[in-house]
Amino acid sequence: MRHPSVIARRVAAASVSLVVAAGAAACGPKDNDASSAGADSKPQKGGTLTVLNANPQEDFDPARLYTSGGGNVPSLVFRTLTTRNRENGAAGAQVVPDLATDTGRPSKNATVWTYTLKKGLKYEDGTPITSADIKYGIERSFAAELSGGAPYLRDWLIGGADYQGPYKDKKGLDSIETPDDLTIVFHLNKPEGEFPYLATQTQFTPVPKAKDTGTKYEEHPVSSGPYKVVKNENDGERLVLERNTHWSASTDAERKAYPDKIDVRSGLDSSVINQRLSASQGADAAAVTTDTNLGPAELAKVSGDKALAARVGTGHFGYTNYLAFNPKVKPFDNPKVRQAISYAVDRTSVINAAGGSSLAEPATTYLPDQKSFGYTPYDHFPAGKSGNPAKAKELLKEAGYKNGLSITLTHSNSKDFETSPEIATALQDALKKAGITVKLQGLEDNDYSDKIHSAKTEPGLFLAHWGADWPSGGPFLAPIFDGRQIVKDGANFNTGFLDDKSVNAEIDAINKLTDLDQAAQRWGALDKKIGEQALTVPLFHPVYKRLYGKDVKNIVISDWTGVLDISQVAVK
Amino acid sequence: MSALKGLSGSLAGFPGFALRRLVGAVVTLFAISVIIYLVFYVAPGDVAQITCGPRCSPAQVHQVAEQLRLDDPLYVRYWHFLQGVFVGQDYSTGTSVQHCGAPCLGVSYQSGQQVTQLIWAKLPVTFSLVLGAMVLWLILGVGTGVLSAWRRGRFTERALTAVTLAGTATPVFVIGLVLMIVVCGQLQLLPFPQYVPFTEDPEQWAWNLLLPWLSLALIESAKYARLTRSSMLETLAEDHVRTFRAYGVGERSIIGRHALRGAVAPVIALSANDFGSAIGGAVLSETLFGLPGLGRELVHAVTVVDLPVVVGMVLVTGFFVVLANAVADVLFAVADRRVVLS
Amino acid sequence: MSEALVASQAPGTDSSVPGASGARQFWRRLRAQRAALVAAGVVALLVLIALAAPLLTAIEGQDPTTYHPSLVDSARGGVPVGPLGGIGGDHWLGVEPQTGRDLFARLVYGARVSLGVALAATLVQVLIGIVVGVAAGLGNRWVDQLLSRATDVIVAMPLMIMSLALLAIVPSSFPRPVLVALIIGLVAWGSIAKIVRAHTLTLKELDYVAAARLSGWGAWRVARRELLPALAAPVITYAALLVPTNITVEAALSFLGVGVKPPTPSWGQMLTAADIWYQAAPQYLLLPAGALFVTVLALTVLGDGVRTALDPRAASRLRIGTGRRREAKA
Amino acid sequence: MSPAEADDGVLRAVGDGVLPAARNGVLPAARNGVLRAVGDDVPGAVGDGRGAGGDGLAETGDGSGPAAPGGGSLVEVTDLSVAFGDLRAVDGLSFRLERGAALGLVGESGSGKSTVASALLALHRGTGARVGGAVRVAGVDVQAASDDELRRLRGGKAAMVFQDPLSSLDPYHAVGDQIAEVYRVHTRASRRAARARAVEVLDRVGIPDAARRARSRPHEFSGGMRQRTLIAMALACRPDLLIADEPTTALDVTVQAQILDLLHTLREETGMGLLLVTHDVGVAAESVDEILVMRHGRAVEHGPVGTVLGAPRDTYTRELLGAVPRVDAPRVAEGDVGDETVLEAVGLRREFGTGKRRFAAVDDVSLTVRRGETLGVVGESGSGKTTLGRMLVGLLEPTAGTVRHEGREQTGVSPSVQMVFQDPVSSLNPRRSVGESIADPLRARGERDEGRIEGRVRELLERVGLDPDHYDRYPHEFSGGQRQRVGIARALAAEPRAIVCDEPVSALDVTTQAQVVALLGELQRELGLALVFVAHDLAVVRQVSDRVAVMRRGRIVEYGPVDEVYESPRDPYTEQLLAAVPALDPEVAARRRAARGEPATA
Repeated sequence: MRHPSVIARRVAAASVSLVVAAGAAACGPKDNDASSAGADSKPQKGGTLTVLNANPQEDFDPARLYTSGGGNVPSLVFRTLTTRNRENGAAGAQVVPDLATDTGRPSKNATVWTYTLKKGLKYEDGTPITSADIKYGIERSFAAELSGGAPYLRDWLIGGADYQGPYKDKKGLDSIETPDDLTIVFHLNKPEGEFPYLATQTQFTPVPKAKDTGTKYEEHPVSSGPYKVVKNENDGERLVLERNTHWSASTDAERKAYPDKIDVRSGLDSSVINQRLSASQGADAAAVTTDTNLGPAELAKVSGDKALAARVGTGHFGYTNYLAFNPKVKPFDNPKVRQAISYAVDRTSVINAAGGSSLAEPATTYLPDQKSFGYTPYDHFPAGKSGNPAKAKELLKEAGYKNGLSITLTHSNSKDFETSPEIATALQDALKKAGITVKLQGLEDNDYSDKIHSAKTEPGLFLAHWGADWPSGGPFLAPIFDGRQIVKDGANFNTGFLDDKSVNAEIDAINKLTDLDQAAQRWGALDKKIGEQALTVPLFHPVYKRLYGKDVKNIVISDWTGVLDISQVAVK
Repeated sequence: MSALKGLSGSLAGFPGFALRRLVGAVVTLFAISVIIYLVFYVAPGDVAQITCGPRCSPAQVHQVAEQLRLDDPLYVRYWHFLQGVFVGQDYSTGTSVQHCGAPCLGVSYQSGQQVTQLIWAKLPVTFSLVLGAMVLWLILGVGTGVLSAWRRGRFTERALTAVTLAGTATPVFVIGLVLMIVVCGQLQLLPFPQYVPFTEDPEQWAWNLLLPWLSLALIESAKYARLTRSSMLETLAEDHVRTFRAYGVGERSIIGRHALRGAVAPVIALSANDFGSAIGGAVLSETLFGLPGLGRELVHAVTVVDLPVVVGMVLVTGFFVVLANAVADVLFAVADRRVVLS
Repeated sequence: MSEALVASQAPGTDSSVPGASGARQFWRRLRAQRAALVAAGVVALLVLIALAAPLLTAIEGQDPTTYHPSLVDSARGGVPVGPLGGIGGDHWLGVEPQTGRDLFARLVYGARVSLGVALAATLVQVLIGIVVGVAAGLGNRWVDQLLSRATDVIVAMPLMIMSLALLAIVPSSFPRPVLVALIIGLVAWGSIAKIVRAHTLTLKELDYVAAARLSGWGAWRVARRELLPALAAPVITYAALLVPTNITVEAALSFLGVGVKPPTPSWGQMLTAADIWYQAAPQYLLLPAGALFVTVLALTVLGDGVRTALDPRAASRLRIGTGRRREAKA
Repeated sequence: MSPAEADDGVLRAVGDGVLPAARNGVLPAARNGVLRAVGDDVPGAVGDGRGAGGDGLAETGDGSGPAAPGGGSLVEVTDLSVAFGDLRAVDGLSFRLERGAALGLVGESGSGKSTVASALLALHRGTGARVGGAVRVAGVDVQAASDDELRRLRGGKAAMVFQDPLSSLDPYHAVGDQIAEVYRVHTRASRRAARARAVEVLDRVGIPDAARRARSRPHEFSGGMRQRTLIAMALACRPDLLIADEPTTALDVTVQAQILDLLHTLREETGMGLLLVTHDVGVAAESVDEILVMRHGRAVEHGPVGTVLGAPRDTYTRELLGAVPRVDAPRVAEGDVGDETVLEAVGLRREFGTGKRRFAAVDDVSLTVRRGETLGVVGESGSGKTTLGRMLVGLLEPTAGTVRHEGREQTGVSPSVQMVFQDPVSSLNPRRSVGESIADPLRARGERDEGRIEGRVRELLERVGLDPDHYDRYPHEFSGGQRQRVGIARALAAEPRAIVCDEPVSALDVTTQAQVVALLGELQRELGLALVFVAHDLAVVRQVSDRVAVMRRGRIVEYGPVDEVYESPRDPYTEQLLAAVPALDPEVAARRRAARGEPATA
């Protein structure tokens, strides 16, 4: 997607949404045309892979990164206890062991998780990786200086809520035990069957205490992965990674590490990135991007060019764009009004505004339409392709708004094509047909984030989006619909203020399950049930379409991240 | 009488001038920093929340706020900033305490880096962009201006006027993008711009920046063409040109030696000024061409409410604007020695 | 802007420009310039188009905000269906990619915003510039110092920061085009203030101003009656050249994301959205770019014409003088 | 703008940094003033005598002048007419100038005299002016000459010296280079030879230390030195003819005398012909053999200088000569001087600039003016007389000292002391009708009755000799003299006890001058006004004043009854000033030139 303004682009990354931050994810295409691209010749080691990105790798400290599955570029340097499966499509949404020998051994009703490290793991300087280093790495992420990661460790580990990190609290976190150099045990305050997913995040990267330089660590983090940082300029704008000779492929089944060198150049305008990838000249022939989609304009051009179209990788990342209601604000306290709006939306024009049917798919469920999320199709308030204004009017009449209704839709002013004015305008146009007059309230991005995530200032109707911290219903539903996660004096994500005992109980029940397939099914069913309350109007799921250079081979796109995994890419 | 010889004449008042300008600059920069503190005080965006990350708990946000001293009253924070500027300040990286020597503009909330270091990293980029573009636009602009003053009233002049106006009328993000698509993408004459430090490879430095330079020059040269032309025409109407005509000096010599000389002072003054404002206004082109300069960094810092970086960057760009203005006046006085600095 | 630049860019004025008959002379001098006349015609036409936007779109049968999803190819990123971006009887200039909104309607409504913002911003600049410039020119040393410093601060403040400041202070319900005009006006009054100050300093030494003081009038009255009318010529001249600049600044603000917001169409915002469509839907870029170009060109030529008409020296620039006339005709 | 005005307004302009604006002519006043201010920094430059050198010329004199080929006159103008649009600036003029002779073209503004000078070098070519008749200069048919021939003529055979020496030199190049450039155009000499020639001629015109000063730029020279430089440029190519267009108008009287002496000497030594264009009959009398009086583009009288000045035949010539104020003629009408002191200055001092550039424009000046009395204040540029005038009316605050109106200390302006300004153009707001301007003091006094105001204004207009029906007209519709009358009417409207006249007639032609002076005298007698008459022109001051104060560098050097000061000056500076005033009688002029020359060569 095109973000013409740096502001918009940066804020999109920095603000609430999620994961997309910091060179996130990779996952496989459904219709896997991409894997065939590199099939004609076997991928070889060697060469330099160029990464052309819009967003600099500003945070390169494993404690500060907020990634889904360990990120794309960071995952070349940081190994974690577990990691995402580097396979195409749905298989890529599974969690697999990385530093550990398995994905974790639960006990005591999934409140205690034990991991054993593989033997012979080394840092870039040849020193061995120990379980204490992993513990230290996690502890640092609690330091205020190194904030930024996901909230789960704080919420799940016993004593996590009060721990202030190793700089202030030398004693450490008792709920992580390291009985020996290869074993690490986590004690959680409640059952969490999805702990193996969490262990893919960069906070589970080993950090040698002796090498820790606090906020300066990100300038040269110590590598445990196949590449080490040899250059980090301008706050992550230019990164050069070279082979870490102490990394051994025999301990790492996931990362292929074909290129000898990775050259990351970021801070580029998105249209320039796509121009360069399509021109595919010189070093750009061996270039990929991990954060820039094809924009609608470029898509129009690419779709007419077969050679170019063959160099597009398509993927899906668990992500939903939706309209959110605040039922405390009139008239959205009336379910009929919320339903009427659900009927009235025109998903076709919304999708066009978001870049067209190739870049967005209509959504009627809150959960992404992927198996790992336990996708259970439903459409409680069928609006068809372009809205059902008649039904909406009927409902409004029932709700007492015979002569139509006037409401305000709050959106962000940044041009992210997600919560941006373009989408809001499309909705405004559609709701007009149902006799609903929409007044647009565009806020500057920081203002927008402040307002929609504060229980005190949350507007009645606004555009929002949510993405997956890992491919499961848990991190998708719990923060938004778990009544115990309503935050009164801080960032609140339960924007519908839903505090339903049965929903809360079901969330607890699913968290106890360690069979992730079974859990997925139950998440899907819960989503369908919550959907009846019409607290959100799902609009669309984005589709990732990314160009890569003509010499790039071995394209792997998993459903976990939706973009090509650069640990698999070869340029020879 | 001899005190008036040569340069010393026009620069006779220089020490006093420099002192007054220096005091003025300090006052200006001081005022700018106060304004920015006030603006950020009222601006939306919870700094601690943004710095901490979206999913931080209120307790964590509070810790971050405490660590960044965000809970202090505004005047205390500003005083702290001033202390940094004049005596330096200490800051913690978590594992150790670092000293940021005066003039210390603080430490970035986001990256924990010293702002002065950030500025030193970005400055060469912006300088490269602006300086190169300036050379080009001076050549293009003054050349066009001379030509149209010479061929005044004829077709050449009208054609040149139209072309230069076309430059003025087009925003850089349109010219730049179209040029990039055509020249770099389709014709592949130039590489897509990326910043190569001059110290690393001067040739690549220039080669990579050529397109941004050209785009900026196309837009800016119009102004210079117009200024050169009108200054020259004005000089041509002056009495001393009449003198040389009355002494049989040819038109070519009058244009080249006398009229053009009259245009030098205003052109120099304008370019010094433009240099200052281009340093501050490079954000558009830096964004478009993906050059990691001051302007882009500033915009980013604004969006993430990274106050120390914003203050630092604005002070630096402001400093260049103020400096450039003073330099413009000095150069003007040097170029036009009838002028006295004050 | 440095003092030197103020000086070298300050348009010439002549205290001998006659007043009441000045308007008549002004028109006579303006009429003598063909290019300026054509430009004035173009500007008048543009203003007319902007004013008549609802009428024109009514004739076309379209409006600038209605989506036409059926006119764009959703699978191809929303590129308009049909040749030349969907140009036809229904949509005279085709439709906008992605949304299918009518481009003609957006272009003529965009003229309203672009011209309106530019003119309003110029007005703000001129008002602040005159107040500050005159006050600095007439005030004592301290007033002058204070105002000159304030001007320096404004000049040295980046556009972004000023925009942010205003966006922060002004509630979001405030009409955006007005806000954009204010932002431009409040950011860029520095140079006009400096020019006005320079003129004021010169003018206040003029004998007729001294004579007015001797008449017993207070400073305010002298400023209003004697100074302000004399400032009109330089201010109008400079302002005429500010308008086209402000149009491009509006576009730049849109590019930075602090300009006029959708669905309100403005040329700058159209340009910003359209630049990536340069290859897939060229008319989408060419229309606002062409409109902007014609407008800026016309306004600049007109501005030059106004300057020439107000500055008699420009008119006689190419004649050989035979010495400044020392003796007045008896 | 007369040299006199430069002193204060200008320096302020410099201080405020508007200065560069002057280049682009933000205002003509600033433009002149500023440049002057810079140049006048040269202390003592005004007074420096001319160098003794003459040796350089011995050789150059041989090669030029009479040796030129071809017989006939140096200049032959036959039935010349020049028209700009509808205006016929020159209309059927014919005259000749023989080799080595000197002709003065004399006339008031608008007489077409400068146009004739330009026509001799065809400077109107390509400007749209229509030129008829025949002009031959040094054997070249100027009308028919090709551009190349014309270029050879210009500077080579006939060289021109312009009125304003500062603006006539390129401010950006060293004076030596400028002369060398001209020399090379005509001689193909080497750069080095051209520079040597430049130094040579600069030395010849009396620039001290010419080799070094050749590297200076014009603004580093005083006004007199600049004019010498222009003359040097003219000499460079050894022309047969020197055309001098008002060469001394912008100069102080003492400097004027030096320049005229220089022209005289050069002409004697080189034998070149001189065509002198001037409005000042005295200047012509000092310098030429023959005079041609012009009016409305035609010749009204032509003859030897002694005859024309001594026994003019034409009525206009007589009128012109009659109007010229004489420095040796005592005051005609004595005023009725009362005893009461109307205006008094005690120890006035005014400083400008800060720091090192601080200087006192007026330094410890005390004077008194009584009812019905005229006090003349005379001085050269930079003497502080204008600053003094402005302090007297309260437009400028004195740094020290006090101004008293009828014995009471006064700060700021007061209706009882008014001012008449020098420049009739800039002293009236061009945007307001003259009636409005005159009504200002009435309204400011609180008069609200429109009928009474208009009645009073009409009365005043009539009183100063203007048609009361011109109430609604704008300044540009009036001539310079009429505007000055409007200015007087405005001053009178305030019912003042005293009027300070700051160079009230220096911008006017002599005939107009006489009328305005007469009007002021009448008004004074009628209303018992006290007048302070500030002027650089010694003759005018003598004509109007009861007492006179001579100023130099901010101080009064001599102060007393006018006849005493003029007839037996005690201060040497006063003496020097008086000696420099051009005399109308060529013989007297020659005597005085000799007298002036002696101390300089001695």
